[in-house]
Amino acid sequence: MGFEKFLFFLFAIITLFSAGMVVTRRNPVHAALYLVLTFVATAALWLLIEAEFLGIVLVLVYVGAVMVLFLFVVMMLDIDVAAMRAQFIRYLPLGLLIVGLMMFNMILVLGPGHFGLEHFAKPAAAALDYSNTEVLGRELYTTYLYQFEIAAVILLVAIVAAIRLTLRRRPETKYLDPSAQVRVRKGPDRLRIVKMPTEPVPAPVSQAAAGGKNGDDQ
Amino acid sequence: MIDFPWLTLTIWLPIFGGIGVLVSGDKTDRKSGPEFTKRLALGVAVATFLVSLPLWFGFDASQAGMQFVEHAPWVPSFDVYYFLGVDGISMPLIILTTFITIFVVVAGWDVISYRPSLYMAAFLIMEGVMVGVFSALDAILFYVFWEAMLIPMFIVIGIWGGPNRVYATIKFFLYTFFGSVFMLVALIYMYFQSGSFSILDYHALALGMKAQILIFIAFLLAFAVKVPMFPVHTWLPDAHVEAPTGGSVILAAIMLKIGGYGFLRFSLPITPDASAALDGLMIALSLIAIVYIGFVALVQKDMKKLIAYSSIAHMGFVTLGFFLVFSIFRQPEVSTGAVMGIEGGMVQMISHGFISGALFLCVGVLYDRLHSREIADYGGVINVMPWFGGFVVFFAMANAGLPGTSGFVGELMVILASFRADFWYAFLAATTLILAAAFTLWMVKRVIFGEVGNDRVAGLKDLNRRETFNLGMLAAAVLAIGLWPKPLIDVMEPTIENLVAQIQISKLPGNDPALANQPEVPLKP
Amino acid sequence: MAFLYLLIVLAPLAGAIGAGFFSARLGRVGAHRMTILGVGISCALSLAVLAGFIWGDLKVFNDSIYTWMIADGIRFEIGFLVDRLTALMMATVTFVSFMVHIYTIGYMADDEHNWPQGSLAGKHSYQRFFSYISLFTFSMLMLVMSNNFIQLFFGWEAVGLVSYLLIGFWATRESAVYANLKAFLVNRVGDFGFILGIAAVGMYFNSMNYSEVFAQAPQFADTQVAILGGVSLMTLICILLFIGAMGKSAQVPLHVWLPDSMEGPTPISALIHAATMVTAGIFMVARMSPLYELSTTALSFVLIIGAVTAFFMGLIGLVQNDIKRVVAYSTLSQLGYMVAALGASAYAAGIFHLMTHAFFKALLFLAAGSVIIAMHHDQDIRNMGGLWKKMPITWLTALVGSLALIAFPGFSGFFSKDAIIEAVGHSQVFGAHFAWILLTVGALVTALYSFRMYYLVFHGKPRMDEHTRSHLHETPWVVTGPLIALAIPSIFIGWFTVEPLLVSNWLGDAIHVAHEHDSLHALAEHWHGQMAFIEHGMHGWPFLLAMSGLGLATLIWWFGVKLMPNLDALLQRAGGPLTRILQDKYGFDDFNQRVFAGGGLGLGRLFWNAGDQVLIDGAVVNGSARSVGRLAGQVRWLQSGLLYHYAMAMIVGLVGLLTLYVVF
Amino acid sequence: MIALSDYLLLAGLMFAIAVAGIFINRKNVIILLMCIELMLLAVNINFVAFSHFLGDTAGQVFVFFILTVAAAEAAIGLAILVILFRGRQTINVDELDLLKG
Amino acid sequence: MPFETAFLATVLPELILLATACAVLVLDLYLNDEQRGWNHNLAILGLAATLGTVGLLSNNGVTIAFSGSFIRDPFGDLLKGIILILTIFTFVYSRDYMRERGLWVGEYHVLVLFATLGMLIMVSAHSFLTLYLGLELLALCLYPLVAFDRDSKPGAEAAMKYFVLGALGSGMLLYGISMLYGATGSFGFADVAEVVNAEGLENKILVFGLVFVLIGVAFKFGAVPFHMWLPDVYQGAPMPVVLFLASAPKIAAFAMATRILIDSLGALQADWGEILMILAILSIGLGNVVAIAQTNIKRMLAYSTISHVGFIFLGLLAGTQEGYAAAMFYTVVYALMAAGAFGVLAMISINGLEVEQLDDLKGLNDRDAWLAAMLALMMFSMAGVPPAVGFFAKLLVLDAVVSVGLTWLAVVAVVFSIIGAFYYLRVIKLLYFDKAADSTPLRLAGDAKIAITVNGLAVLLLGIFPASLLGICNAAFSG
Repeated sequence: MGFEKFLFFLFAIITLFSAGMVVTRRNPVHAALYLVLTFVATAALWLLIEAEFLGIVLVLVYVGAVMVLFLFVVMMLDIDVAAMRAQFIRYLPLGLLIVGLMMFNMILVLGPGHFGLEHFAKPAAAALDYSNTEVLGRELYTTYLYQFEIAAVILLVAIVAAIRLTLRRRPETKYLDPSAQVRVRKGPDRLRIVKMPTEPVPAPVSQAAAGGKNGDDQ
Repeated sequence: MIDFPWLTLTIWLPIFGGIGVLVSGDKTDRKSGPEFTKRLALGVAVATFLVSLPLWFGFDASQAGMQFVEHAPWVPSFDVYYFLGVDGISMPLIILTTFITIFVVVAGWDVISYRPSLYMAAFLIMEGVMVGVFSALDAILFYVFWEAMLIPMFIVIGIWGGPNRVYATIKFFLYTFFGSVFMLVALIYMYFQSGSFSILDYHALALGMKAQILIFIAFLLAFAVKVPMFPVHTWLPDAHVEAPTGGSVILAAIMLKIGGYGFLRFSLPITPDASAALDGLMIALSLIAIVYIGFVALVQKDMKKLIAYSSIAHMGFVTLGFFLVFSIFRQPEVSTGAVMGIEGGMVQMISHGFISGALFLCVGVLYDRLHSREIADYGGVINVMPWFGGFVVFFAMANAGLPGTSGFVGELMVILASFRADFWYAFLAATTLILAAAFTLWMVKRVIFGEVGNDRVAGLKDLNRRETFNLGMLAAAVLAIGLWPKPLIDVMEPTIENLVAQIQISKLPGNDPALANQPEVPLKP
Repeated sequence: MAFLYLLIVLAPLAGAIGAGFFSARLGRVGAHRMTILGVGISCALSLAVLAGFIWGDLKVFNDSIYTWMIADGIRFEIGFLVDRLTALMMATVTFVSFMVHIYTIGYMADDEHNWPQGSLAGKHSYQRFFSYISLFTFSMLMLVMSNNFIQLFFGWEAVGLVSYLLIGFWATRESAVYANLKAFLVNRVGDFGFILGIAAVGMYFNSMNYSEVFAQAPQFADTQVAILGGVSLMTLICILLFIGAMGKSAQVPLHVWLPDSMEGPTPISALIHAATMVTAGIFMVARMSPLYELSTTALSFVLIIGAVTAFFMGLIGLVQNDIKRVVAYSTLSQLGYMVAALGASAYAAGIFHLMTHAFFKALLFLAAGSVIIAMHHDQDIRNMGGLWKKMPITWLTALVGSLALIAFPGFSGFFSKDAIIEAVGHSQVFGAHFAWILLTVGALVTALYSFRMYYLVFHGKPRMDEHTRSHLHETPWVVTGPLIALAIPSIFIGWFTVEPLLVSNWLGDAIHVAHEHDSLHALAEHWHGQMAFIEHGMHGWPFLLAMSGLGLATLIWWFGVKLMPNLDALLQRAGGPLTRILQDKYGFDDFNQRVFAGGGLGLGRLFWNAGDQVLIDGAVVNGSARSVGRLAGQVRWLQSGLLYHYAMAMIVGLVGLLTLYVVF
Repeated sequence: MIALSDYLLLAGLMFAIAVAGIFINRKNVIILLMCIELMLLAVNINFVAFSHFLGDTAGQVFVFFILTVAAAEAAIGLAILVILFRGRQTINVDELDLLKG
Repeated sequence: MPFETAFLATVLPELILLATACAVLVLDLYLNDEQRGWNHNLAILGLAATLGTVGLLSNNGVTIAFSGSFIRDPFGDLLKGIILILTIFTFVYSRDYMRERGLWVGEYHVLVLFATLGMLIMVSAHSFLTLYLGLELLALCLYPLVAFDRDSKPGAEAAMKYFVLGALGSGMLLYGISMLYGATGSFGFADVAEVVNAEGLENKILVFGLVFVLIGVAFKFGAVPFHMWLPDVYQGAPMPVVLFLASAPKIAAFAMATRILIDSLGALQADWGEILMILAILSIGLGNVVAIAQTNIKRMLAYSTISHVGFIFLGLLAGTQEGYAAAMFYTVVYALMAAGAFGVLAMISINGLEVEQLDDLKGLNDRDAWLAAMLALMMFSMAGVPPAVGFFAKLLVLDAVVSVGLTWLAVVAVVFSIIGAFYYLRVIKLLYFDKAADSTPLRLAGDAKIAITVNGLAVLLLGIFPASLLGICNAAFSG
């Protein structure tokens, strides 16, 4: 077992362990942090097979942006963690059974029988001046231009959707709507004529009108 | 005259006429209100009857094949054609349809106050579709018409029906739908065996016994429900009871016939060997329908239910006549009876169309006045409605198969043929003479005769002009067929003889050469 | 000739249609004139035809008028066969009918009183009645003139229809509409057999035409049919056809409708339920003689049924108090005699008795009707008595009728009845002895009930109430005229016709008697004129018994009742269980009501409830709908609303498919 | 030497963990979102591994796009989570059963 | 193959649609609440222009652009045209509904337009990558649309469920794609097909990938057992969104299925045919049975959708040209019916009434006979009663199934369709046989009425003259 292989196993174990922790933690903050660890370990695994650009992107974009977003939301929502007891033990046997069956299938197909070294030899290491980033960039802007544009649209949609869903005026905040105030018409909106029985001493009509003018309730 | 597309005209004139009626609407605030709508509907119905007459007069009764054939592409990529034609079996049924519809329109004249345009339109469209069923020679075209027929009937019973109409309509629809979907699968299956959806090609198709049995059962489900045969008959009384008069008339007079027609057009010629193998079952079911249903009819308290059950019993005669054929074939020394049985069934269908239609109209006359169909609510009606009483007695006698009325002709022929097949068939079939008379006349006794039952009956008015016209015309038809059935039989005879010849020949693979006996069908290029 | 026969048939039909559909326009007089004219024409022409056969040399007519239908190679035609038998029947039918038409003018004159106030059905009942009886005449003529089975059946059913209409003529009377339904249904039981018989004929002979069938019949004499272990075809056909005759001619056990049919107006009791329609069965069997001669079993069956009817129905007549019912039971009994004659192959004697009976029984009925008119529609003989003074014509004609009925020597009934008993005595078929005894004793019974009625009605002290008595008077001429017109043939017709009919084989080929069955030949061999026949008859048992019956009746109901007014009632009480059995009519009605009517309804209810409603609709139709609904209700809970269940479903689906396709 | 099957099995295990996480977790929707991220990561490992062993960069391009989409998806998912929490004051999976049947 | 300017011409429809969406996005900023109609008009105009361009560019040939990741062929043109028409219907039907509820904002148009763009991309996809991106574009638009009414608790819940399950579904799809990529070394459809056909790779690996990919397809369609999102989303989402969701994306899903299963993995027909058969039976059975127990009309129609999906699969699994054409015919027809049915429901959900329960439909005939007739027509069509086109769709599918000797499958299908007929009839019963609680006549916008009329008559006339559409469907697969 070479050093390479050792590194692979090391990071693979870290990856799997942290992934397991992600799904079993009751506190979402912990889960998110374990997820970060998973990503980082995976990035390392990618570096082992010469996918440098993607490894870096994974750390920068994912860990740097997406995970932060997760944490941000977790914090913002202020979830009562204590109430969230992890109950999964009850469902674990069933889960394990299904997952075990799935793994059995996967091993049948994915194991060395089909994908061992004798089927897929380890390619020779790339030349020193080989730039993974450059190759990917060239591909991206030529061959995959169309897809690239679509990805742009997807991001635009994500922005529009996120804004539409979350940007809102809180109903409990009190604020004035200037345009509504300006639009008040002279007649019926401002002035209300109240018919009253004639009294010996006539009440000042102007007072009632003035009250209406302030009208925050109207 | 033959070259003119009379069939197309007969199908589509009422359908488009019906749409016209629907569009003409029933706004009461305009002059062209309900009265105009009804006149238009009547005009369409009469016109349809008139355009269907050339089918009768232009029909070459000496020929067994299809006539008035029309053949045009419809969905060519799917081998489905607009393929129409009539023979001696379908043509009389088409005339029956166009004839009866006139009376349905007239019967709804004063009675239907809620959206008469929709009511009339439904019947006119139904008329066209039913003519389509009888004349379609393409299996898919047939099926389209067959199913499309359900929609207007569903609407008619559901909107203008009685208090329990929802149960009745849904039962009606699902029952028939249940039966027909299996037929659809069978039709498709045969398409892959024959490479065509033409019913005539199906007739010439050689099929193995297992396939034949399955196809036969698929068809049986469809047609037995429609006829209706014994264990699948229970939708009919419910549908009849809840349907408005016109609906009952069409249901009894024409829709049931479509099942019988299906047996002749599909089951017998396509699966003769399966029919022969299962004829015992069919005959047993028919006889059960005659006897069992006869007894059930006896105890009905509702007039429409009683007539509905009587219809089932009479249709039992039809299926009996159709399936006797094979027991006659099995007696080598016998030469006659097979044709007689099928003809008897046919005549019985036509005649039952008139008689049951008329009886439902009669119940409708009473229902329109007192809004009750309970026998117990009436009594002594003849005291206040003597003309009506006369008609009822007449149609009751026709229903009981009195000679001189059309009801007798078919009954006689079927009993004759069944005697040939087996004495006990005839014996059980002939019990209808007693049972039909018992349940029909007992009802007549309780409703028409006796002292005036109650004050509501005392206030009844006799028939008005329209009702008299309706019942009179139907009575004339019943008498005409009863006194001189020859023209009707002459029209059918060659076709049915040909059919009998055809079903005598086994269609199991290996027996192909005989199939060359098919009559030439003139196809226009 | 076809035109002539067509005219005979259609004239009454035209009258019927006119009177029926244009009742309001024609009015009473117009209606009865029109129908009487129609029947009159047909009566006159029928008599002319008969005369043509008797004195002229009219050829037998056998031709079709039109083809009804041709199906499966069998021609169904409407046509006439007019031979001597037909001519005789035509004359009898039209003559009695003509008389009844005239009589009806008087009988139905006050018919509106029979209807409830304001009933529209009673408005033109007079015209309607004429229409019906004309229609009946038409139907009966169709029946007797037919040359084929289909038309025979048409006439058969048509007379049944008219009978139904006329029994229930007073449609508002519960008893009348009960009786007409009963009559129709019992007749239908007969028709059930009849149509099966026709089916057998049609399907084995491939023809419906009499002459063709008769010509082929001998070839089928030995044919067996595989029913109930094998029956001779001829026996089957004949018995089936005879079941029809049993219904129409009211033979035991299908006789139950006839007494009830007396609910109809009296003219039709005379015309339909005595003189003509009920004899259709006799006529039919006589017409089918070439078939019956081929089956001794069937003949024997016919003979026994006839004899049983003749004797036992006569007995019931003894305990009846309704004047019309007495006559009705006498009719049943006489029909039994005729049927017995047929069974003995003495068709000619049967037809002979049919004819004489038509006259005297019509006479008796019409006389009874006359009495009923006078009694203001009271029909109970216990309320009558001493009418002879007030109604001399009715009295005398009724006496004539009664004498003819009991076969008083010289009267028409004597010849025919004596011939029948004689013939049965000579018959060799199984049961002939038994039949002979019943028929002979029947003569005694006949005399007893006839004269019981006669004495109770016309003699003794008047027992009606004061009001009725004060209004008693002879009925008008339209009533008495037909009585007289019928009384004459009742006396003399036998004298003139006995020789040609029974001896010189005037009917000729119309009937066929196999040599070994010919029971009348002895009569013919010893024929020495009417007087000798009478003399011979007066040495026989029937005569002795009849006369002793007459004497006994006179003793009891004339002299006895004079001494003890309630003697009749006492006697009946003394009869004890016997009277009760007779009053119950041997329990036939109860049995039918309970077993057939009740049983049918019970069966219907059972089928409907258990079969249609519970089993088919309940269990299968609605049951399957319910179970689908229940299934739907359960399956929908799979959709629990919980996200992890949804995800689990997807994953289970994934793993399932993977396992299915990767592992296997 | 690291074999392709090693990477594939690793990815398979992660996929299984993610899938198990989705239905084991019955309390917190956020963890569901994280499971989805895990699942996509598993797919990415597959692609990267294949890309390397086939010597074809297209797989890595695909991963690049998956990452983009996953980011967008996360944004939208979290947005939905926010309005869900606003309306219900909970993100407990057990309580998300207004709609069922 | 590097980029060529000529490629832009082939994606002109997509470009126009993108431009429209962006234009609406920008325009919306400058509009006040009264002027939102401009969004609507601009969106419809853009869709119409797109539709016109699709028509103009359409020819019988096949164009492949962008290094084999984009394909334009008659099949795609037809589906695109129908998707665009259905989107126009969506806008027309939904205006009054959305305006009344304060949802008549620019984002609605933008998201629907982007979703449509996503569908067009899916239809034209010629590689798994393009397909995936189109799919995600569509899905990422649909999630917020389901939650478009932010104050609706069911809406948010439905969106959450949709999102999680959708992500799970696309995760599985991606996993499958990765396996196919691994097995064939590429993810262009043509290349994959070439490799699969030529090398006949070890079946297990391909089937392994295939199962995952199929699940993605099945999820998009909503086939059992990947259907769980469907009823909840239908119930929770606003009616116009359901209308949109139920109609056009089914076409896109069909395109996806066709592209993947036929164009790329046609050689594995024996395998995916069987899987589809299992899914089809489950879908037809469960959909029809559970629909009976529903009282909520949207849920009921959701289960009805599931059963229709089963029928579409029946056509596909036959694996014959006729079968594909039948499935395509069925899909198009189903989308039309769903649009019509939900369109009517959206149109009558006005004046404060939210049509949710079946009972809300009572007596519609008395309130607006024409709408009732149209809805009834849709129901008859869905039940497969001629002359409505739904019958022909079923017929063709059954025909395809029988043609490959699976007559028993056809029998199973029709048995369940009898059960299905019951709940459609129940709707018609409510429309016609019951009396409305409030029978005031409805006042509806003219354009919506015209749209529903066109929609309804299409369903009827296609049923009477199915030859034209069927011809096109056949042509699409005959190449």
